[in-house]
Amino acid sequence: MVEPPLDGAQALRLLATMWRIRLFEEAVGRLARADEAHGLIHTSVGQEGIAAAVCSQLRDDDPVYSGHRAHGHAIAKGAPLDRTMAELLGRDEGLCRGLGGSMHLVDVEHGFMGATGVVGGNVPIALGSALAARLRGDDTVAVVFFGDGAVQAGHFHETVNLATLWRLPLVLVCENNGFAEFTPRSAHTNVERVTDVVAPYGLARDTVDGNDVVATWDAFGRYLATARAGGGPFLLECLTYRLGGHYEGDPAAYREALAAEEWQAKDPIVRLQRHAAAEGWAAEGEFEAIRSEAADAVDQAVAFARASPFPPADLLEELVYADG
Amino acid sequence: MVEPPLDGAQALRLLATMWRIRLFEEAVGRLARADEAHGLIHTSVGQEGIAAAVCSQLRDDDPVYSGHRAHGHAIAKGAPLDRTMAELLGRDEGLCRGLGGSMHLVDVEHGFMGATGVVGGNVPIALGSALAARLRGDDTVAVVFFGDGAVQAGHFHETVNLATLWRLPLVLVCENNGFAEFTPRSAHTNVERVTDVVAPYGLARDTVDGNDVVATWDAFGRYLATARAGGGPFLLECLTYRLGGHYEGDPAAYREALAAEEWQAKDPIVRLQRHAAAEGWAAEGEFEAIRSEAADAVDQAVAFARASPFPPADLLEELVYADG
Amino acid sequence: MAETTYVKAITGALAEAMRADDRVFVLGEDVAEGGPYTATAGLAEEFGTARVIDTPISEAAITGVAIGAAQSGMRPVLEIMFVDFVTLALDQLVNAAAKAHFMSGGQLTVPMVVRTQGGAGQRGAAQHSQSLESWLTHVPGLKVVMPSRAVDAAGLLAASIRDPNPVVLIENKTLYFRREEVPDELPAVELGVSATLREGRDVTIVALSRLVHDALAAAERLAAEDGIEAEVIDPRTLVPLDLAAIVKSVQRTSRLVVAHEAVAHGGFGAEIAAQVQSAAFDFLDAPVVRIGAPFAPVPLSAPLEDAYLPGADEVVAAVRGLVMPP
Amino acid sequence: MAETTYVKAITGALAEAMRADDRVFVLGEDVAEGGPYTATAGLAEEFGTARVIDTPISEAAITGVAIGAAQSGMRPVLEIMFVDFVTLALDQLVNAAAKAHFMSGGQLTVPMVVRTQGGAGQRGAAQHSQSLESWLTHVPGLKVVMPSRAVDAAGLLAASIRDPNPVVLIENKTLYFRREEVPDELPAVELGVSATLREGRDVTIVALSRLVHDALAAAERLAAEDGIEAEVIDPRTLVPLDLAAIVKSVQRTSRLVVAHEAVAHGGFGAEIAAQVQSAAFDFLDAPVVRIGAPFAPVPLSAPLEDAYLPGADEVVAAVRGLVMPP
Ligand SMILES: Cc1ncc(C[n+]2csc(CCOP(=O)(O)OP(=O)(O)O)c2C)c(N)n1
Ligand SMILES: Cc1ncc(C[n+]2csc(CCOP(=O)(O)OP(=O)(O)O)c2C)c(N)n1
Ligand SMILES: [Mg+2]
Ligand SMILES: [Mg+2]
Repeated sequence: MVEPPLDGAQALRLLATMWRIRLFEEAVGRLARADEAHGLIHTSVGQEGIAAAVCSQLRDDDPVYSGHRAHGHAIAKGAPLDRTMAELLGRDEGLCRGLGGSMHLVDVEHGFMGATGVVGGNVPIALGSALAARLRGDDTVAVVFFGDGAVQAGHFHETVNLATLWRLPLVLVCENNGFAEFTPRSAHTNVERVTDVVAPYGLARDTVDGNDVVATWDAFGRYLATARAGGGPFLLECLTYRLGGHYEGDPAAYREALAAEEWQAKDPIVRLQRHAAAEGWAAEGEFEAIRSEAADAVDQAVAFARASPFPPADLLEELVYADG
Repeated sequence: MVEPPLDGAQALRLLATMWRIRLFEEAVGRLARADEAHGLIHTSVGQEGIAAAVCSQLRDDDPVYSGHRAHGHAIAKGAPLDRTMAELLGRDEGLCRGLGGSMHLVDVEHGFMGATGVVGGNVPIALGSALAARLRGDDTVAVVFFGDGAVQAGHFHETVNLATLWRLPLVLVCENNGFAEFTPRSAHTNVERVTDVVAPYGLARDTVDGNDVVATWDAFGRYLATARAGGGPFLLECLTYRLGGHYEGDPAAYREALAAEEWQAKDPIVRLQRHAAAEGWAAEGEFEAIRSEAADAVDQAVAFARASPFPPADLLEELVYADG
Repeated sequence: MAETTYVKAITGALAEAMRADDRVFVLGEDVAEGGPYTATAGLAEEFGTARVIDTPISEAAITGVAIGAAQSGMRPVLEIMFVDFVTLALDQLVNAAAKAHFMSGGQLTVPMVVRTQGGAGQRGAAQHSQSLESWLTHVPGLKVVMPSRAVDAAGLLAASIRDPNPVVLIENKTLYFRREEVPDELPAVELGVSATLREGRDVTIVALSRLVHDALAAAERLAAEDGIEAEVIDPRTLVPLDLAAIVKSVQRTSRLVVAHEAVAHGGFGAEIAAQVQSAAFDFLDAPVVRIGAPFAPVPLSAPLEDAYLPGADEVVAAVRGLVMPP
Repeated sequence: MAETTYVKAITGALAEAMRADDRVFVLGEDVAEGGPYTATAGLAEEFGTARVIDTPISEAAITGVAIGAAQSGMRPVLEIMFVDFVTLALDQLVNAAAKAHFMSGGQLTVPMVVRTQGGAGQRGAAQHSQSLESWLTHVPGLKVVMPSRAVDAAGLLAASIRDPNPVVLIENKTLYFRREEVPDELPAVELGVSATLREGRDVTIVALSRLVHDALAAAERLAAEDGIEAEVIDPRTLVPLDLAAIVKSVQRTSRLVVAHEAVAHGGFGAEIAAQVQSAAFDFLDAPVVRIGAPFAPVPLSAPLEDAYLPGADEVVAAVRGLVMPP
C-alpha cells in the first residue's frame, strides 16, 4: 500500500503545528524562568517535525503515548494549547486538572493517552492498547514516542519481543537525539542505531532524518497504512537534535552549543519552509502568517492558563480511585 | 589463540563429572518423590554436558553464577556432592547451612557464587563480578548460566548492552532447551536462536549442540582463553534437551516424551562415551567404572545428607546481617 | 452444599467473568497450561488462546500491557506467578497503574486485576515464599485483596474484576488445595467489607489470608482449654479496610491481636495496630499485639521454616499473654 | 565552624571514601556529570571514569552489577536518580542483595550502598516525588538510612559505605542546597544511633528526613506560643532503629508524634507507633499520632502540593491536640 506523499495543504498544516509547538515550548521556557511554571519540564524545541509528521496522520481514536518530553506530541495529537498550558501551570482547567503536569499530559478526547516520567515506561502500555484493538477487532493503530535513552531499558526489549510475537498494530517512534540527559549515546551503548538494536525481531523498521518532515511523514505514513490494515509492529527511528538543555534550567555545560548557521541547516521548520517554497506551495508572507497565528494562539494559551483558577483542595481525594 | 582440543584424560574427567551430575539428579528425584527433599527442585538430567564442559576449564577463582536449574553447575564447579545434597535436604552441613536450598546453592570456596530463583536475575550480577575483576586488575573470568526463558527478560538485554559497552570478561552461557516451564520457545519469541537475539551488540557468539560435549568444550575454551587475556564478553548458546519435567513432580503433560532410542541419540553421556571409545581413549569397562564410582559418591552424599543434623533455630537471626 | 477448593473457586470465578464479559481476558506466564497451581486450568480450552494469553518471562512489560489494555477499555486479569516477582512489575503497578486515574485528572481508568500468590510453607525458600502485601497497601490508587477461603475467593475475584481500579489479589499457595464445604451458589462479596468468622467477647483477632485458619483453630483451642472466647475477623480486603468493624469489635473486647504471615516489621499489622490504638485508645486494656514472621528471609530447611512461620501456636500464646497476664 | 550544604557533605564523604579505599567506586546515570543535584560533581575529575561510571537507563541491571561487584570484594556506591525508580531495581535489591548473605549461609556479603533521593516540594509531580522508605524497612537484610542534616549526612554515608551489608541511603531533594553551619571536622556517625536534637518534657516528636526541620521549627513555635516543650528525635537510620531512645523519651513525655513525608498509610510511622504502643503502653497518656501525607499521589499543582505535604503546621496542630485536648 503506498500512501500519497505530502501535499501543499498538508505541509502548511504541519508548519502550523510545528510553530504551535515551537512557540509553546519557548513560552514554557519563559514561564519556567519567571517561576510561573514549575517542576521538571522538558521541551522539544528542534524535534517538532516528528510530532507533527506522525500525529497529523492519526485519527482521534488512535491511541498515542509519549514520555517525559511530551508537549509536542500532545499538541500535535490535538490537545488544545490553552488547556495544555494550564496543565503545566497546575490549573483546574488544565488537561488533567493540574494534577499531572508536564510529564503526565493526557487528553483522552484526542487520543493522547498519556505521557510518563518513567523513561520507556509507556512503551509496553502502548502495546497493551494495541492488544485491546486486536481483541476488540477495530482498526485503530497505537503509537508510542520515546527517546534513545529508553532503548537501554529492559522493558523496551520485552515489549519489542511481545509486539513482534503477537504482531500487533503498534508503531514505535524513537526520537533519537543522541543524548540521554547529559550523557551522549556513545556512553550508553555500542549500537548507534535503534533500528539495529531491534533488528533480530524482524520487524519492519527505518531510520530517517527526523528533522526532514517530508521524509518522516512518508515513512510513518507507509507504516500507518499497513498497521491500519492489521499489520505491525513497526519501528521508526527519527534522528533529531535537542536544541535546548535536557530540562528547563539545564546549563548544558556538557556539550557545545550549535552555531546559529548550523542550526539553520537542521531546523525542521526552516527546512520545511524551504521545501514548501521550492515546491511553490506558499509564498514567504504565508509562513509569517502561520507563525504569527501560532504566536497568537500561544499568547492566548498563556493568558488562559494564567487566568485559570487552581484546583480545589478536595480534588485530591476525589481522584485517587475511580468510582465503581 | 587456539586452545588445545579435548584429550582423553580430560574426556574421562568430563564423563566422571557428568555421571556425578546425572546420578545426583536422579537421587534428588527419588528423594523428592519420597518427600525427603522438598520445595521447588529443578534437575538438569540431559543437560550435564554443558556444565561439565564449561566448568572443568575454569579455575576456583573464576566466579560462576547460575539460575534455578543449578545443581549441575555447582557440582561441575567443584561443590562437594555431600554438602550439596545436604543443602537440598536443608541440613546444617549443607553448602549454605540449609538456608538456601536447590535454587540458592553457593560454594564460594570453589567460585560457585550462586544460583537464583529469579529467572535471569544473576546475569547482571555476574557482570558486576566481571567488573570487579577489571577494577582489581586480575585475570579472572566470570561465567553465568541461564536458560532460554531468561532471554525474554529485560534485565538480560540491559546486561548484554552493558557488558559489550564496557567490554568485560564475561561469558554468557545459555542453555537453550526450547522450553520455559511448560511453554515452548516459539510461544515466547519469534527469534529462535539466542545468538541472533544479541547480534546487534556485536559480541563474539556461537550456537553449539550442547549435548555434544566436545564441541561445547572447544567453543567455550576459545572464549575463555580470549577472556582470560582481557577480552570479552562472549555468548555461547548451547542447544540442549531437558529430559525431565520442569520441576520434580511435574507431570509434563504439555509435551511428548522422547522415545528411548531418540534419547540414546541425544544423551550427552552416551555420545561422549561413543566418542571416547572411537578415539580409543577408554574401553567399555572403564565407562562402567566411572559410572559406578559416581554412583558410590552419590550414595555417600545421600547418606551424609541424611545423617547431617538440621541447623539450629538461632541460625536464622545470626545470618540476616553480616557483622561489621 | 458442595465441596470445592480455593483454587477451583478462583478458576470458576475467572471462567464466569470471561463468559459474562467479552472484555475480560487473562494473561501471564504459562496461564494457557493452567499455571503451576492449576488456577487457570481449562480456560484456554474454553476461551481460546486469544483470551488466555501465555507470555514470556517479561514481568515488567506484561504488566504494562495489562495497563494499556485496561486504559483502552478491556478488563485484563494478569497473573504474576509468585508475588516475589511483583518486584519486577512494581514500576508499572506503582508509577503507572496506581496513578493514571489521578494524574490524568480522572480521564483514564485502569480496571485491571493482578492475581498473584504468596506465602511460605512449601519449602520454596527465600525467593518463592514472601508475603509482600504491605508494600502495596502503601500505594494510593491500588486496592489490595487477600482471600482466605474458597467461599470468599470467587466473590472477591469477581468484585475485583468489576472494580474500575487496579486491584492486586494475593492468593496463598498453601490454601489452593484446601477442601471446603461451600453453598452451591457462592455469595457475592464487596471489596472493603470484612467477615467476622467467629464471635467472642474476650479478645479480637484480626487475621489475614492463611492466618485466618490458624486464628480460627487457635480460637477453638482457647475456648476449650482456657475458656477464652476470641472474635476472629478476616478483613478480606486490606485496601479498602473495614476499620469500623475492627474498632467496633475492640470496643467490646478491649484487646487486639493482629496476625499475618508477612514479616511483622513494616507489615500491614503495623498499620492496623497504629489505626486501632488511635481510634480505640480508651478501650484498649493492653497494647495491640502483632504476630508475623521474624525479621529474616524465609529459610529452606524444614524445621527452620516451620519455626519461622507464625501459626495457631503463636496466636494462642499471644492471646494468653494478653488475656491472662502472668 | 564552616558553612556547608547537605549535598556538599555527601559529595565530600564520597570523595573521602574513594580516597581512603580503592574498592569504593560510584556508578549510576549521569554520575560522571555530577547528576541532577551535583551530588557526584567533581568525582570523575578526581578519580577518573573507571571509578565514576556513567550507566545507561538500566536500573535493574546496574543494581545487579553493583551486587556482583560487592560480592566480589568491591564497595560500590550506586546512585538511583530518584527513589521512584527504585521500583525498577527492587527485584535485585530485595531478592538478591538483601538475601544473599542469609541464603548462602553467610558465605556471601554484599557491601554496597544505594544512594537515592526522594520527597516532594519541587513540583515534580506524582512520579518524581515519592517517599518509599517504608517498603525497604520491610525487607530483612537491608539497612535504611535517611539523613536530615549536612552534619550527619557525611558520617552516615561513610558508615554506610563501611557497612558489610546492603544499605539504602535516601536523601531528600529539598535539603540538598540547604545551608548549615557545621564543625570543621564532620563527626562520625554509627548506623542505629538516633540524635536527640531538642530536649523537652511534654511530648516526643520522632521525625524523619525533611520533617526533622519542620519538627524543630514546630517545637520552637510550641515553646514560644504555648509553653509546650517538645523533644525532637531524628532516628537517622530506620533499620536498625534506635527504639530504646524513643521509648526512653516517651517514658518521660507520655506522648508521641511521629512525622514523615511519606503517605501515612503503610508508612514507617505505623511501625514506630506499633512498636512504641507495645513497648510503652503504660506510659502513654494518649494514642501515638502519626503525621504523613494523605492517601493520594503527589499532585503537580503548587497549592495542592503545598497542602498535600506535611510540615511544621501539621506538627504544631498534632502536638496541641495531644497536649491540650479540647
Ligand atoms: C526509569 C528512569 N530512569 C531515569 C530517569 C531520569 N531521566 C529522565 S529523562 C532521562 C534521559 C532520557 O533520555 P532519552 O530517552 O534519550 O530522552 P530525551 O531526554 O533525549 O528526549 C533520564 C535518565 C527517568 N525519568 N526514568
Ligand atoms: C522472574 C521470574 N519469573 C517467573 C519465574 C517462574 N519460572 C521459574 S523457571 C521458569 C522457566 C525458565 O525457563 P528457562 O529460563 O528456559 O530455564 P529452564 O527451566 O528451561 O532451564 C519460570 C517462568 C521465575 N522463577 N522468575
Ligand atoms: Mg535522547
Ligand atoms: Mg529453557
